[in-house]
Amino acid sequence: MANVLVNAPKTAKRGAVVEIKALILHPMETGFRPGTMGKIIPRNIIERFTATWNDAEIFSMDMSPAISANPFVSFFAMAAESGTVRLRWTGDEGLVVEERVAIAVE
Amino acid sequence: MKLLRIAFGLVIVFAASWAAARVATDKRRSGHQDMGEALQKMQDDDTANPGMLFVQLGGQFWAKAAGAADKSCADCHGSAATSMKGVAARYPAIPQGAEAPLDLEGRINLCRTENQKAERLPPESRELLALEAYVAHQSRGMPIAPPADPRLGAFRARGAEIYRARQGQLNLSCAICHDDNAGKKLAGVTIPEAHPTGYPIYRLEWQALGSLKRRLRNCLVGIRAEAYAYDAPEYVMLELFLMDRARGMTLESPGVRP
Amino acid sequence: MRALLAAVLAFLAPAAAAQQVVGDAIPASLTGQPGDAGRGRAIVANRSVGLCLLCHSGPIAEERFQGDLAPTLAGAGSRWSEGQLRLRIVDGARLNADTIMPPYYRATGLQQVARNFEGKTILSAAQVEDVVAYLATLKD
Amino acid sequence: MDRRRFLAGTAAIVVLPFGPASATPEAMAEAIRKVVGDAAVTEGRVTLDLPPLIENGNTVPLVVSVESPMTVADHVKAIHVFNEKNPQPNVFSARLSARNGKATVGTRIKLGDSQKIVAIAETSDGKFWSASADVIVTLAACLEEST
Repeated sequence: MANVLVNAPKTAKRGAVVEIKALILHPMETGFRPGTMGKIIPRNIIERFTATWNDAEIFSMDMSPAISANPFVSFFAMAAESGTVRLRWTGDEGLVVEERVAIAVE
Repeated sequence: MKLLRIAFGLVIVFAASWAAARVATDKRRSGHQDMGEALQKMQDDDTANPGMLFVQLGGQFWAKAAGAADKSCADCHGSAATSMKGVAARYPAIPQGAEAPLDLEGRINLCRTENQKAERLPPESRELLALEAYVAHQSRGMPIAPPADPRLGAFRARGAEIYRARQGQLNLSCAICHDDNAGKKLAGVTIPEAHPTGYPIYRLEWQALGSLKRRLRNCLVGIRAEAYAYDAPEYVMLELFLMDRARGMTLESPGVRP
Repeated sequence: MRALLAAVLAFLAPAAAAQQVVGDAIPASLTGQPGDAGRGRAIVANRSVGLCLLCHSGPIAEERFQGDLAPTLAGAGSRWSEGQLRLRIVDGARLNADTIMPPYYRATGLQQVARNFEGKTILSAAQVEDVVAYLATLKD
Repeated sequence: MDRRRFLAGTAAIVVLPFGPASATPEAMAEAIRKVVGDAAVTEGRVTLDLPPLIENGNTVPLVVSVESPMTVADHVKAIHVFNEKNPQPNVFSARLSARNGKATVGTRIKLGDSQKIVAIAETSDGKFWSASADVIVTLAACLEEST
């Protein structure tokens, strides 16, 4: 069960700068850590987070194993027109998680 | 009816002022107060508190049918916002028809086996923690209020005994650190007063949500004592004592702790 | 009665001769040999062997975040003789039943000890001597 | 490595967010060079907000803000964060544009030990700006065994 928490305003004034915050449940296993019996736990991280607003990319972040477990990302966006913000996390073990939020611009 | 409402209003006002007066003289500290500003903010902002991921997940499990009875929690309990409000603030308690107290996770598992006809959820499993977080979250902001059930007394007294007993190769008790030396530094870490105000907690050390039981096991391992089995009654008795010791303090679940 | 005797003997056996308490001290080395102050310093500094700096502070500058539950180790060698230090490390409870100082060289009379530490002392006799030797060098 | 051992002595391997491998100030400098090339990096315009002392290195909140009008003509294109002691010097690289309105990015990072963190911003005119901060990670005391 993919589990994400996205916080963005439902409405915004045209031209306003709004904050978008996102949390995702993910271990961000570094690949440097020995587990039980001293065997290295294989790396399993989110490599990339992208955000689009009506399909135009507005933000991206390449992540390293130094990003904490259950990654948190916050960034800002200019509310130019009403539409859908699509957040996408991709990474190891074929991970693809997507979440959409609608923001109405008045 | 109107009179009743006024009376009720007055009771609320009195209760609030009584609580405020109590808080003013209450020297007890939640672990929240011992954290740096950055971690306090992480807990206080629902959109930044990683424990909220589990609360959300718990809400999904709450609505999902399980077991041979094919029933969800919601099928019997309806909206948790009303049916579960205050429950975490008064647990552990003795369920109807039972003899011994159960903690919240024990109560959830009892519901699974009795009503859902489902398997018990394993200790520290994601589903159990998520459900526990979801239920506990419904009592956030409420004062911890252990029930007056006189049958709990003996269990609570045993919990107090365990709390004060020296244990392990290091021959320390819970009380030595968390009563006698709380606020001092163990290595670089401020020793908290050990009030279970935020469980289940998102502990940064764990990088995950965990139960009070897990935390108690950490302490036992720290003093090189043999941790009780996961289903041992000692944890429930300790929790009964600790919740009584924290009576009146505000429930913060899901808490964030280092 | 025999069981009690056996238990008493078991308690005394490992270092019966060496743990002779005189006043508030154990004057003789537990091993019959003097300890090594250099090794003792390393034990004190190590948070999973000596554990000392979790509760005490001490003049070990490279170890940050020292504890403040117990008195500083600085000057310990001026305050106590080697024999006094030895008893306080071996089993401080013999001087003060309420002490929070763990018994570093006693494996009996403890409750609920973790299986992997059962029957073992926190430090070996030789390690206790090394720590005594190091603390004795900490003069004001 | 010794720094974060624990009371019961069994958790040294689990406590560290990373194993014994470690980046160095040189590796960080090299990673920065890969991003900025031969361009000069000027200190300023960037604010790196990190708690100076954190109780646990597993989750250290960090916010990078860059002074910029964030217009099409003049905006921040990228924000990169580096560290000197984790196994790898790169922490993250974020891409921004005028669409962001505000050049502020927040996340949480792992720090295996107390160390210096560097943030570098690339502006649309091809210039690089930076800020750095030192974070002290408190040593943990009572931790759990490996489970």
